[in-house]
Amino acid sequence: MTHEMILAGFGGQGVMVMGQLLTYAGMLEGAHVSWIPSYGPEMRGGTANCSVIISQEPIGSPIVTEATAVVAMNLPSFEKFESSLSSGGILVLNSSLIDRQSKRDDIKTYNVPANEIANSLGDARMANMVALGALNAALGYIVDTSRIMEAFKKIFAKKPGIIASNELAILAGVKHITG
Amino acid sequence: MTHEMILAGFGGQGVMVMGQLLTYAGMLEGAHVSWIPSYGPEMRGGTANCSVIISQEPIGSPIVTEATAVVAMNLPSFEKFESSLSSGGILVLNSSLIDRQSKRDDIKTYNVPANEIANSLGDARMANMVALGALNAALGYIVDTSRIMEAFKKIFAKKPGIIASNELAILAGVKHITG
Amino acid sequence: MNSKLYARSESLTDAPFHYCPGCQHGIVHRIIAEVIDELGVRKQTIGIAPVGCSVLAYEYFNFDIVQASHGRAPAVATGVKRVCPDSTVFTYQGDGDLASIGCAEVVHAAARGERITTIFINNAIYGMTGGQMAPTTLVDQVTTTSPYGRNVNQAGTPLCISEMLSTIQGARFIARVAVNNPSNMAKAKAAIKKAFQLQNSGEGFCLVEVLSTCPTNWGMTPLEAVKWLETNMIPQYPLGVFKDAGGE
Amino acid sequence: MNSKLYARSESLTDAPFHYCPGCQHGIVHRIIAEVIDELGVRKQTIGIAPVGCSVLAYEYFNFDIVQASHGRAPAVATGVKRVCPDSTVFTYQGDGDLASIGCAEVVHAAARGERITTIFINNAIYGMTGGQMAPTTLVDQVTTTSPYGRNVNQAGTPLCISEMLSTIQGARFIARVAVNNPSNMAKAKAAIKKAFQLQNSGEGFCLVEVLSTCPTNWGMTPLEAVKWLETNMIPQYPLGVFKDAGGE
Amino acid sequence: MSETRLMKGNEAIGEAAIVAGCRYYFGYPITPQTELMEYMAKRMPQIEGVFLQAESEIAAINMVYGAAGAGARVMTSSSSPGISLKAEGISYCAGAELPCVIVNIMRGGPGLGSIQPSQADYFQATKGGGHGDYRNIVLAPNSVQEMADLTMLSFDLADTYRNPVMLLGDGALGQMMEPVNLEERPFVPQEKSWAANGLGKRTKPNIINSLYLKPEQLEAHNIHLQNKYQRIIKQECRWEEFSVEDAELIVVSYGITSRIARSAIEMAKRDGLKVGLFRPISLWPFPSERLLTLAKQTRAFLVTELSAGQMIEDVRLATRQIKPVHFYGRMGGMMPSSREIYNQINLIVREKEAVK
Amino acid sequence: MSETRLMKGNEAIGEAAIVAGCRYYFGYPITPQTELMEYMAKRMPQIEGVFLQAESEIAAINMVYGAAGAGARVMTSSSSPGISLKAEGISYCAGAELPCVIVNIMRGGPGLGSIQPSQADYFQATKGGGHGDYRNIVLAPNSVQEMADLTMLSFDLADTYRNPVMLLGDGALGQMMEPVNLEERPFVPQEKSWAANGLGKRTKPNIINSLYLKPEQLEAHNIHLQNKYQRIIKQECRWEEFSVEDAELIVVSYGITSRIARSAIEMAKRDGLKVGLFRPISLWPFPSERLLTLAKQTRAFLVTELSAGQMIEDVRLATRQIKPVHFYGRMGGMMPSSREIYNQINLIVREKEAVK
Amino acid sequence: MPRPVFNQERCKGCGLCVVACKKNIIVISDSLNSKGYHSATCSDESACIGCIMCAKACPDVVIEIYK
Amino acid sequence: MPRPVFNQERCKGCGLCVVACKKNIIVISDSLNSKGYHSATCSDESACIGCIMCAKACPDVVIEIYK
Ligand SMILES: Cc1ncc(C[n+]2csc(CCOP(=O)(O)OP(=O)(O)O)c2C)c(N)n1
Ligand SMILES: Cc1ncc(C[n+]2csc(CCOP(=O)(O)OP(=O)(O)O)c2C)c(N)n1
Ligand code: SF4
Ligand code: SF4
Ligand code: SF4
Ligand code: SF4
Ligand code: SF4
Ligand code: SF4
Ligand SMILES: [Mg+2]
Ligand SMILES: [Mg+2]
Repeated sequence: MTHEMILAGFGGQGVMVMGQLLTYAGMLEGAHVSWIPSYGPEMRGGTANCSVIISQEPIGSPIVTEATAVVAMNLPSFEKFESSLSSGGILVLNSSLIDRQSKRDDIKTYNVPANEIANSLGDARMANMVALGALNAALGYIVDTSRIMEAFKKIFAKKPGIIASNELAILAGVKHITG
Repeated sequence: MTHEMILAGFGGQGVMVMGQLLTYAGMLEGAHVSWIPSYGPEMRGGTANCSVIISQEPIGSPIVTEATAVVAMNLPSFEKFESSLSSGGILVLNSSLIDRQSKRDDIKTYNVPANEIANSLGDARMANMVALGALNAALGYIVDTSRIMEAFKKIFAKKPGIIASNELAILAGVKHITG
Repeated sequence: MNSKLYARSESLTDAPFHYCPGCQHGIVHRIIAEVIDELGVRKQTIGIAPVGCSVLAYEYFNFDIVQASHGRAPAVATGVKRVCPDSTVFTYQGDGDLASIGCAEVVHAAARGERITTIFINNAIYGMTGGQMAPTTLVDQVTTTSPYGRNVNQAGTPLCISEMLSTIQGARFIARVAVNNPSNMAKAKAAIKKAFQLQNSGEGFCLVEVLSTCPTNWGMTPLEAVKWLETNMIPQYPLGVFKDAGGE
Repeated sequence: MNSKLYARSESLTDAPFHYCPGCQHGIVHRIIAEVIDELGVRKQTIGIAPVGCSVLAYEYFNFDIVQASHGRAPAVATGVKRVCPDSTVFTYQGDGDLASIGCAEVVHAAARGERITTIFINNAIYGMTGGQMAPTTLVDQVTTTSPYGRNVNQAGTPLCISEMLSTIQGARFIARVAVNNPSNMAKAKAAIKKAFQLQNSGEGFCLVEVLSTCPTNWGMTPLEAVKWLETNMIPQYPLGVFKDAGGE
Repeated sequence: MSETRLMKGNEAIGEAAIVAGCRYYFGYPITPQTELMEYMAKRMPQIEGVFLQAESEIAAINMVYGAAGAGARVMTSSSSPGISLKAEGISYCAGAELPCVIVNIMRGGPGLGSIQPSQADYFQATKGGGHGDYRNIVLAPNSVQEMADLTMLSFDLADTYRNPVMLLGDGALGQMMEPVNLEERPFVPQEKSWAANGLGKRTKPNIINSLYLKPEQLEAHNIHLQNKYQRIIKQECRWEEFSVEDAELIVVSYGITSRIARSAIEMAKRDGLKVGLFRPISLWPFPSERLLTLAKQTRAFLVTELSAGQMIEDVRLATRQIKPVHFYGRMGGMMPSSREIYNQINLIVREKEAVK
Repeated sequence: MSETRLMKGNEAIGEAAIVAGCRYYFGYPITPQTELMEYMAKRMPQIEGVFLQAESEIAAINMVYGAAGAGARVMTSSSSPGISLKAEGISYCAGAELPCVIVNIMRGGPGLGSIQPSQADYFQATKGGGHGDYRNIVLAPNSVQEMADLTMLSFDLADTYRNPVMLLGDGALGQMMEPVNLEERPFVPQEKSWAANGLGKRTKPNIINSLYLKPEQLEAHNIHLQNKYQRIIKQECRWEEFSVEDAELIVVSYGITSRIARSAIEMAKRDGLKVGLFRPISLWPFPSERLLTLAKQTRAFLVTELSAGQMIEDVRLATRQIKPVHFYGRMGGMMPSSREIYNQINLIVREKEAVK
Repeated sequence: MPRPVFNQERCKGCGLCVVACKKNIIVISDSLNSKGYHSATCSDESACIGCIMCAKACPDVVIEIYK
Repeated sequence: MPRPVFNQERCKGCGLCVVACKKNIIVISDSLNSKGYHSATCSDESACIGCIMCAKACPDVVIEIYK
């Protein structure tokens, strides 16, 4: 199985770190993984996105063009990447900021009010973690949630104070999907 | 017939101009001609030389390695280019500054006390013109002497005052050969 | 009711700037456009865009633009000006572009007394490439290539371009300005206007250094950035006219 | 009887210089060699040879030499010095090399306060390539690329490197000297010695500009050239110490 | 640190250089390689190495020249336009036979172009962007792990042959993160008796130089260089093959593109097509001999690059064109999908079938 | 001035440029091309043209970029190391499609090398010393007269295709004097509606640029360039042949070396050998098609260059190696004599005889 | 009566106009524009004195002042 | 007694030593050395005061002064 994902949002919404955590978690599970950011002109002020691949096979291009899953944290990202989803793919929408719905009927959409959930946990900046939890759950757990937390601890080794709250955010995202 | 000549001396002895005059004269006679200076490291302070080719056929390399004639205005030039003469070639030596003789017996040497002759005409700087006249005569007049003067007038158009004396120097060189 | 107290300059296109929120590149663009409008030289102006955040200047200015390679805008401007001696030619360059890689080109444009105007945006950092140290980065300032703060022993001290170029005879007018408040903005505009006017009257090389913010790479809000500029940059880079070689 | 009042320095090889008769490059070579001998640092010295008439410096100096590409000697010296921080590293550069193509490199070596010594031979011309205009060529001076005399409107005015570099904080010691007479020669040697001593005690960038003759390309006898230097170059390029940033 | 880490390609180069004993880095920022220099800015002070941001790419390569001349293991990096600026300096390093490592993380050109991945500097890297008859050893990784491995190899080859080595990646390899394992290796600093680092106990000065005023001497030096290059060609060709044995079509591709090609080939193999992959790892020396052998047993080649067609010339030269060499390239920062290449494979194979 | 004059090659280029309407020259001194810039320094002020000695080769090419962008006919010149420094700027000119003429009077390399004649910058000139997929038109004269003629042609081609043109000579051609005839030609300045010279009566600004941030756009621009290059390949191949019709061996050689080769061939023909000469005049586009035709009728080629073997790759590519391609080169400023090449011809022919 | 007009789609919510206005009548709105920025707007046009300070402070030329 | 020793083969006859010698005892000889230069020499060694001015003036390090 190969998961080819695009995670997109405004610069500042934390989509890069979201992708890195997922990639790291995949690596910890022993899968082939790759992460690559868009580093194009849209970086400044505009939208940012990254491609994440987690696969049982060696990875060809790290750049995802036909995605099995897309996370859109804002409207421009939704508009840009909706068409990149392959048939049967999964779309996680940050419904806090996106009031539209996909017109495609060959994909499965999950509306996650990520900002609101994060806000309710005390910090709107954790919306990305909510979305990450939701994505992983929506995909039927590409990685074990505990792996994400392990990755989190590695990447944010210097900020142990934020671990607990982010774990809650991830779990809230999972819960939003699993109900 | 192809004349491939090397004219060599100290920087300042005027071997470049000597070569250019001969080349120009050849051009005026409708021959194929080329002139090329050495522009190597020896330029500064050391010896200078140029290759002149005057030919009835199109010219290949402008750089002469097997010369039909060599003019050596000083000792280092003599030492450097004696061996470049092909068999049967002609060597014009400025005997004012070179007190040696070639040991080769397959060439023909003309000793020309160019500095002394020029001095006797009032200007030691015309030694090159003396040598030029001698060379042309020694080669049985590759060009008509008047062509050299025509060339001289073109090249030194801005210094008409020096024409007459230089003509004398050239003729003195011719005379030294023809006796 | 339809007349305007303040309207967008003709010398600006409609394209929205891509600059980060609060970045003062936009303010300087606006001032340049106003000056060119006021001098009535838009149709004879040729701008030289650098490599840096303002690389896309050609999308924003409503006159001819030549995009130059990194640092070489003064050389490109020289080529343009020699072909179009009656035009108004200016370069717009950042501190990486002008003070680092393009140092020789600006020194020699000044030495030639090249009749061009240079607007030099000193934001003490490489904006476009994501916040590396510039020659103008302050001592101890943290950037991505001076992560422990600019270390004098290792990376030297800030290069004061206006002071340096003022020693050059061919430099006609050199000033350093800031756009951090209305009064400085007025001075900035006056200096820039003068730098263009002198060019148009055939006098030598003119340069206006503008201290500018980079909220993004300084890691500050736009307002914090203005404050930081006032507290840290202006003391290191005093404002004023450094050279005005004219007799007037 | 065999002892010498004046003997060839150990820091010079036996090779005869290729310089033209009367060219002062040779005098400066001699002084540098003497200074290095006197400081006892020959075995730790690494010289950087430029592209210019002194490109063959590696044949004349009796210590390690790195031949650099045209103008980049200060960058090469930086690489060497960073690897060998306890060595004595100097560049020897002409005015084409340092003031023209290598302008950015010397400015930035100074700005970094790079612990190197630069000997800058200003002979107002490109010697090696046969007498073209240098940035330091005087106004109206005839060269092969200013055949009608250096035209201010077209080619600008002489670049005063010592004055310019003195504005840079990282520059520790900047002086301009000449070797046209015994007294100036003594001052030149003192300045060069100081520039090496400061380096060896770990202080910043030091540069000594030496006004020098190029009889060949100036079209003069060696003696005329010395006179011309006195009458024309020294007024344009005043001698003296321009910067001595030390406390002592 | 034999632990597996998730690193960007640019960072992996940096850490690998440090493992290989590199303690001197001189560079100038440019996207998409900047992370490498930023990594060095962080790491070098921690290990008493030297990180220096030069005033320009030209200054950087000349600092490298100086540091290499003084005997150090030294590196610089840049991306396409910055590498062009280094051309003269690289030619000097080659001429003076200075070991050094130059990294080019290629982006779209020509001119300012874009900052997206590209492979359009192949000619520049392998045929010499600078003047004169010289060659860099050019290594082309295709994964973050290989970015690290080939960086270490680069330093060794540079020292072994006293020659510049260029590590040729692209924006995608530089920016992407993959797991990477950086095994500590004992670094034995080589004695460089030729280095200009002060006479010390020597009596004969060491001279670093590429000037030979007499043409006879410069020709002799060039012959010496050419002999060295021949030795390198004999000893240092590197490549990877994938199911070429019975392939009727061999895709030739390097760097990031070779991964995409491999995915495409796997798709084609699932369809039963006989397709293989030949991936040059050393672009210079180019593994020509092996490719000629393969040419004799396959029916055609498909070269795919992120360029208008540059490596294809070396493939044509190597195979003596005894078999058709097809081409598929993307330019300006565009990357082909594996499906695109798969389609190309199909086109060629079907054409062949038609001819049969 | 249709009078025949004796001129140095360097000077002939200068005068020819002026005849062709060039009024802007930016350069930096370097042997062996300096006479060209010195000539311009003298002549330009006489005709109200602009001569400017730039502070460096980099500044010079960027001045050219500016002047060409403003619509002028403009030239720069240098020799090998200086051309390396122009690599980035040339790539920019190509990317922004600016017509300009760049002269390289080659000298020995690599590095500082020497100032003697060489042809070792062939790769740099024809495959692109700079980054990205671009091509210069490269013309290689072999006499002072042709220095002049091809200079004029260069300006026309540059304008016609909006492309940089490189005139590739060597130290010998630059330094030597030969008769040259410079016919005045009426110069009709071309209207360049794209030039950035001030809006004037236009309403839409003209932009000179090589940046295309979106890869789709940069790819489209590259495709546009490649199409142009294909057009140039079709229309602008130039070469000269000498007794190739029945030749059993064809010597391929350009520039100064082709003259020496021709002398050698004439010696060989006097011996009754069937030898011909193929001289590419345009090195890019390389006259491949014609060479392939010749490959079908001759028995072997001998490439001779002042390099370790660079053009030989294009000969191999062109001829698909259906016939053996031999090589004879000199390096570092050495020039072969015609006898040396004659000997090579004999060796090859005799070997062939032996095989017969 | 002077009236500031904000081209809200251009606004990046930097807040520089807010501090520039001596009348304190510029506020950053809650809603996001299509670029994701909270754009500035005038809370009380009637208080505007047409000093154009806001326009001059704005790096994005968002504001025009009508009279 | 001081004595200037000229390495005549190195001398280029530039004349700088001639003007440097306050004792006026250095002259340019008539004969050429192998490089073609008229080399300098001391016309009266006994008059030499060993001031080494000639040696310092010489660009070609031709002169050593023995004591
Ligand atoms: C030759 C070359 N080197 C490096 C770069 C990468 N680069 C782009 S912009 C830039 C620096 C920008 O900084 P600055 O000039 O200060 O402008 P700012 O973005 O701060 O306005 C650099 C190094 C390049 N494009 N070309
Ligand atoms: C890149 C490059 N450009 C140009 C040259 C040619 N060149 C050699 S020396 C020189 C200038 C020498 O003048 P200067 O630095 O003043 O030294 P001088 O000979 O006067 O002592 C030049 C331009 C070169 N070798 N390399
Ligand atoms: S990075 Fe800095 S300089 Fe560039 S646009 Fe953003 S704030 Fe302005
Ligand atoms: S050309 Fe000038 S600088 Fe060079 S050696 Fe001769 S006199 Fe000295
Ligand atoms: S014009 Fe003046 S008063 Fe009106 S909104 Fe702007 S700053 Fe405030
Ligand atoms: S200054 Fe301009 S961009 Fe900033 S908030 Fe005000 S209107 Fe918006
Ligand atoms: S040492 Fe003094 S006195 Fe003696 S020759 Fe030299 S200059 Fe004259
Ligand atoms: S100064 Fe030196 S080179 Fe000149 S004449 Fe005297 S001894 Fe000879
Ligand atoms: Mg900046
Ligand atoms: Mg000089």
